Amino acid sequence: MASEAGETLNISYLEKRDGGISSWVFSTDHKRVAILYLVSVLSLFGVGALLGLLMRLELISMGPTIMAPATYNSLFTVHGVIMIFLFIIPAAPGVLGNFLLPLMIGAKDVSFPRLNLLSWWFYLIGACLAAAALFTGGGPPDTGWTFYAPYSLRTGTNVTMAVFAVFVLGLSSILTGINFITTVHRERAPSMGWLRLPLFVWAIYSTAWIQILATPIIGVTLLLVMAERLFGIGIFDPAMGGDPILYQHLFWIYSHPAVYIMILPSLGVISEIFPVFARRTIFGYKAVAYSSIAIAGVGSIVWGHHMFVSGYSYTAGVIFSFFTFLVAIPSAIKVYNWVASLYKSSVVLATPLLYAFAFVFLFAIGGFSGLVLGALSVNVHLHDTYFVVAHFHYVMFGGAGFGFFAALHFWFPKMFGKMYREKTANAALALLFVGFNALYFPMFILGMNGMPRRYYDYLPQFASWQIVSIVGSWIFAAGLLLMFGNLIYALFRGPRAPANPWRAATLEWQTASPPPTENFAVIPAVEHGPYDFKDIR
Amino acid sequence: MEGKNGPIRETRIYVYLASWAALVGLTFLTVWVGTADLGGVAGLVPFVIAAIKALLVLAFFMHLWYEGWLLRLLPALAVVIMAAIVALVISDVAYRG
Amino acid sequence: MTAEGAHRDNAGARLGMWLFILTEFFLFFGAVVVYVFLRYRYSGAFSSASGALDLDLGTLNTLILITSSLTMALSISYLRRCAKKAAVYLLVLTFALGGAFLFNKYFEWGAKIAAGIYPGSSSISAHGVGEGLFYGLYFFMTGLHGLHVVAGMVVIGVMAVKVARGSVSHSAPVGLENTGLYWHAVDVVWIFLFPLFYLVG
Amino acid sequence: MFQPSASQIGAQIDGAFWVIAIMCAVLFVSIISLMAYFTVRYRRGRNAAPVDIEGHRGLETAFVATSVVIVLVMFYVGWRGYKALFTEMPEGLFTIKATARQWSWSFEYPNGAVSDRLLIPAGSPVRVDLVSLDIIHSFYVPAFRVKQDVVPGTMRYVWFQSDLPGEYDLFCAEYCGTGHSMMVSSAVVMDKAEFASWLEAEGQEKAGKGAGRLDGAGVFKAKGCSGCHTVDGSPLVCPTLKGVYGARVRVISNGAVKEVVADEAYLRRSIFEPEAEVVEGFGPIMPSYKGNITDAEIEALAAYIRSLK
Ligand code: HEA
Ligand code: HEA
Ligand code: HEC
Ligand code: CUA
Ligand SMILES: [Cu+2]
Repeated sequence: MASEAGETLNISYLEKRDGGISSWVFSTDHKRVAILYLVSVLSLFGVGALLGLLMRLELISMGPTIMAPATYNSLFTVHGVIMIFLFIIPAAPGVLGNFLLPLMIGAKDVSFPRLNLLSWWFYLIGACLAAAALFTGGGPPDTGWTFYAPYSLRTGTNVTMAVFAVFVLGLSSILTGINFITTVHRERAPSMGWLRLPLFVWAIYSTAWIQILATPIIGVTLLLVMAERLFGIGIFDPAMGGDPILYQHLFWIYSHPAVYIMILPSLGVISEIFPVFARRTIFGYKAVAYSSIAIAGVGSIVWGHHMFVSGYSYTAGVIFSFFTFLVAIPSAIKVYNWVASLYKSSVVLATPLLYAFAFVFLFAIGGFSGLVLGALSVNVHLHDTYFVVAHFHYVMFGGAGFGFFAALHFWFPKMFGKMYREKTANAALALLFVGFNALYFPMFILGMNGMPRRYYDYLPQFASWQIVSIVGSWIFAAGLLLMFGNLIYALFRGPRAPANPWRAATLEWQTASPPPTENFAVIPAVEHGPYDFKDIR
Repeated sequence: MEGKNGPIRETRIYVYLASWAALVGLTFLTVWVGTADLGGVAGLVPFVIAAIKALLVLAFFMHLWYEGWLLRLLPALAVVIMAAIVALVISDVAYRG
Repeated sequence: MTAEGAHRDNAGARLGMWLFILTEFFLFFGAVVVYVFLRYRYSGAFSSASGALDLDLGTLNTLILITSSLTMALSISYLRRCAKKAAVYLLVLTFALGGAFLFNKYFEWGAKIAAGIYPGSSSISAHGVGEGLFYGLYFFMTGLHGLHVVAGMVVIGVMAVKVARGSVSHSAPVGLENTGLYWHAVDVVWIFLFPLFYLVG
Repeated sequence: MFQPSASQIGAQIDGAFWVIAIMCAVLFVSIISLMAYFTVRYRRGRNAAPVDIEGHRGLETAFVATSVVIVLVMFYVGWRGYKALFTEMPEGLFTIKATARQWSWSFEYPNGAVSDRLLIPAGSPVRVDLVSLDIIHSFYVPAFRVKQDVVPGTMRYVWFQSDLPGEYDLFCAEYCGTGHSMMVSSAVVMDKAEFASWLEAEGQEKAGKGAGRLDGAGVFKAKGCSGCHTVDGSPLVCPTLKGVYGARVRVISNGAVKEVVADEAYLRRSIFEPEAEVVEGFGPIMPSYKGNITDAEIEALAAYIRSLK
């Protein structure tokens, strides 16, 4: 028995050979499910990014450039739906959560491995339905990713199927959430107390709560939209006495918390990276851990800040603005504590840390612009302008996206057992960083000058900044290609990575790279906190 | 710590029967209250009764009475969040000018 | 210890089930938000529309579901005591009560539809906007609940077979216990739907 | 960086913006420079022996406390202008009714004058009542810093005062379908006297026309037909109306394709029940004008469309 176990342990989860593709798409191994997510999520990111590039290209000159207005409208709708529901929401839990959570808490797998696989299948079905929506019915939806009623009830495009696709993706997200909460409660290694959990686990745990508590609301909202379109029950339709603002409430009750589904895991990633490369413990572990819960909690009562000019009540506006400002505080705590963790440290400037720095820079700009938008009277001017577009690309891409890239560079050696070229990765980061700011910073200025979003065409005064932004998108594209190229090259040609290349202290580094199917030979004993580097300085 | 592993403690059959009887009784009560004209806050009474009935089901049929803190916390958490959301939505409808 | 089923975590399974039930509650809660919002605006229309629903049938259905919860709970009790046969009979009874509930609903809906009260009908606008919305929501929420009853019945049917075959037994009752939890949750939802629609002042 | 504000509330909103933006900028610069400083000061080569500082209660409390103060200031600063916009509108303002539809605006004055641009007098506050005929649009004049969604089924309003004569862009800021980016008009602030004479002339013209014959081209603009239909032969999302009259048109009616002759009755049907016969190749998005258009206006439109050869 012992020798047999020893033998399987030499075989990594990647190499375990038992029958081609079906050993992947029907695998219940959390690490394989994570790779399934990685491949599907990145493919869809590629598609969404290409659409973004096309949109930019259309705006290179005034008037029609390369497409008709209806095409442009479908483009930003599909871009938004892909980036939100098919890329950034599933990316962090699906890839990082699945791969790391059991490893980090010293478990063999998640609590419900088969459910886990099922949630990937739901993801796949949702993606297929979304793709089908482009070619059936009245063609690709043109409502914006927000599906605002009553336009979404009237348009002839295939909103019904797109909405159903999002519903199925919601199911996938819920199953992941249920799995992770149960896993954190039930599968921790015996000596893994709550306050020894890595901060990424805290972040994923909080995320999972949002996933299960908020997602059902969008589920029922989308069912209502379908019922409206199919049977005309009238709830959101002013012509029948319904209220379109009610739709907005329901949509944002989910979709604001959803932005924290996107960002929380990335905040967790950064909380892992900082101490490892500062070679010292994190400053204020408890504050960082509990602030994740606080973001999840307060984040569920601020949704109305998307509706300041929707025509809802003045009272509601004031209350929602107030809570919106409160929710910035837990984020602030995290940023302060990261910076404080560099004090009296011993900084190793490795690639993951550089990506983490970029994250802090971009997320702070994004977060601060969120505060500007949260201020009532300022929002009246800036709502639905390019300022908002800039804000959410900074937080979603500069924040959540760069956090994901940082995570890829941090855990790449663990996931694939290969090392990438740090120099190339750093060069890619430089391109990404410059490109990103050139691409999105001009949008702040456009917005301040009143350029509305979702505009196929624009007035002459906006032209120059649009051009800067478009050139930025090309620099950015070059950076992305270089970054992914470097990683893909390393996947096949990179040198072998050791078990613990960064000399980190969390459990996932205590097993081989890549980890064996069983994760650990014996369930590890946890003798110290996650950021105790005393023995491995 | 958070709920014992293994099967939970046995619920006596008479507890089930008593809960059932209470639920039936409350159903008739709520119909009576709902159709009688009590005025004032009467509109809320059926919901108070519904909450009591739900608690009975949760506590005995669903065994929460015998569970650890974590599972008992869940419905409480749900109620708090739901109340907050409803309050915020009402802060809109009730004050539309 | 390597095989997947080798370690069985009952408390984990229960926690997972409870989390799932929580999401079900929030699903219906979303519709309740709609209800609260619209009732606030159309309180008069809501109460007059509610008056037109069949209270007797609604009450009967409430009693049926409550009773089915009892038979469900008893079935688990008997299974625990190794009374396999009684457990199966009680499951069949639960299934039948679920069927009776749907049967009544079918008649209730049928009567409304025959009277021209359904979303998109030509005569519903004659009832005024508030009432139209009330019925729209009524059909949506009871329909969604009905789907959950159907799903519950399917699972109960499967469980009855599994208990009869012995793959769910007194030593491994988790499957049945979780089915029970789900069924009771469907009952709890109805306990709230009943006053929401049938007992509006 | 801002286009200068041309309204009174605009100045206040810009003020709030800069207060918040500068607070953010200061925080941002301090955080980033501190991060950079620590990175350089404590880099591996210079400080090989890190110290494990687990936290500092006083410092952490101070972080939270100052953050709370900062965000509360921001909240308050932002609130003031919103309060002015939504609760401090003076009574009895000069009121203009703005009607939004896919994809055009029209503005109606108390004396019956109608315009597709918003003309207002400088130096006195005006109120604009907002109604939508179809879906949600949003009234947005960046130079005034005001925006308000126009929600069908209810009436919303905005109010503002501009002291700076000039012509400013007016946008639809809520996505409303294919023509969203074309739903652009302008707000013209006029000298008071100039405005008064324009208003009077326009009102009289309208009254005079009401008695006599309507100008079809005017109705075509005022009713928003021009928001969708061109008259120069280039179809956009909607068929062009050039040369329609008398032509044979393939339409889809109850799911079946048939051919009809575009006579006056057809025009009428198109305007009253556009969804009954939908021109092949186009979506059923034209709103019904039933109850929203007079017989005289229809006749004027028909004459106008007939003239579009
Ligand atoms: C990852 C996603 C993400 C994240 C994390 C956030 C975070 C925040 N967002 Fe954002 N937001 C979006 C995604 C996100 N948002 C999207 C997608 C939209 C548009 C949707 C659409 O309409 O299509 C949007 C729109 C949006 C609006 C509506 C704009 C409009 O349409 O009018 C508002 C308004 O309040 C807002 C506010 C905020 C605030 C206050 C935060 C805060 O949580 C930010 C907190 C962070 C910081 C404050 C920075 C870090 C802190 C420090 C550096 C320390 C110092 C700080 C202090 C002392 C305060 N967001
Ligand atoms: C995570 C979310 C995310 C991300 C990453 C992006 C990425 C990009 N987005 Fe964004 N965007 C949204 C989410 C996101 N977007 C949302 C939610 C909306 C709102 C939609 C709505 O209004 O409804 C929006 C809207 C939006 C608009 C506004 C449209 C309008 O209002 O008129 C624009 C305009 O330029 C834009 C541009 C871009 C660009 C240029 C990128 C670029 O960063 C893309 C960069 C990509 C490339 C440069 C391509 C090259 C790279 C590859 C092909 C990668 C190869 C892939 C692999 C190897 C895997 N997006
Ligand atoms: C929201 C956009 C919109 C507006 C506003 C609009 N229309 Fe249309 N109209 C359409 C579309 C789309 C069609 C083609 C589909 C159809 O027949 O319904 C159409 C079709 C027509 C036709 C038939 C054209 C043909 O080629 O046979 C006529 C005539 C017409 N409209 C007249 C008008 C008039 C007059 C007005 C204003 C009073 C008006 N429309 C306003 C969108 C619009
Ligand atoms: Cu009207 Cu956008
Ligand atoms: Cu938000």
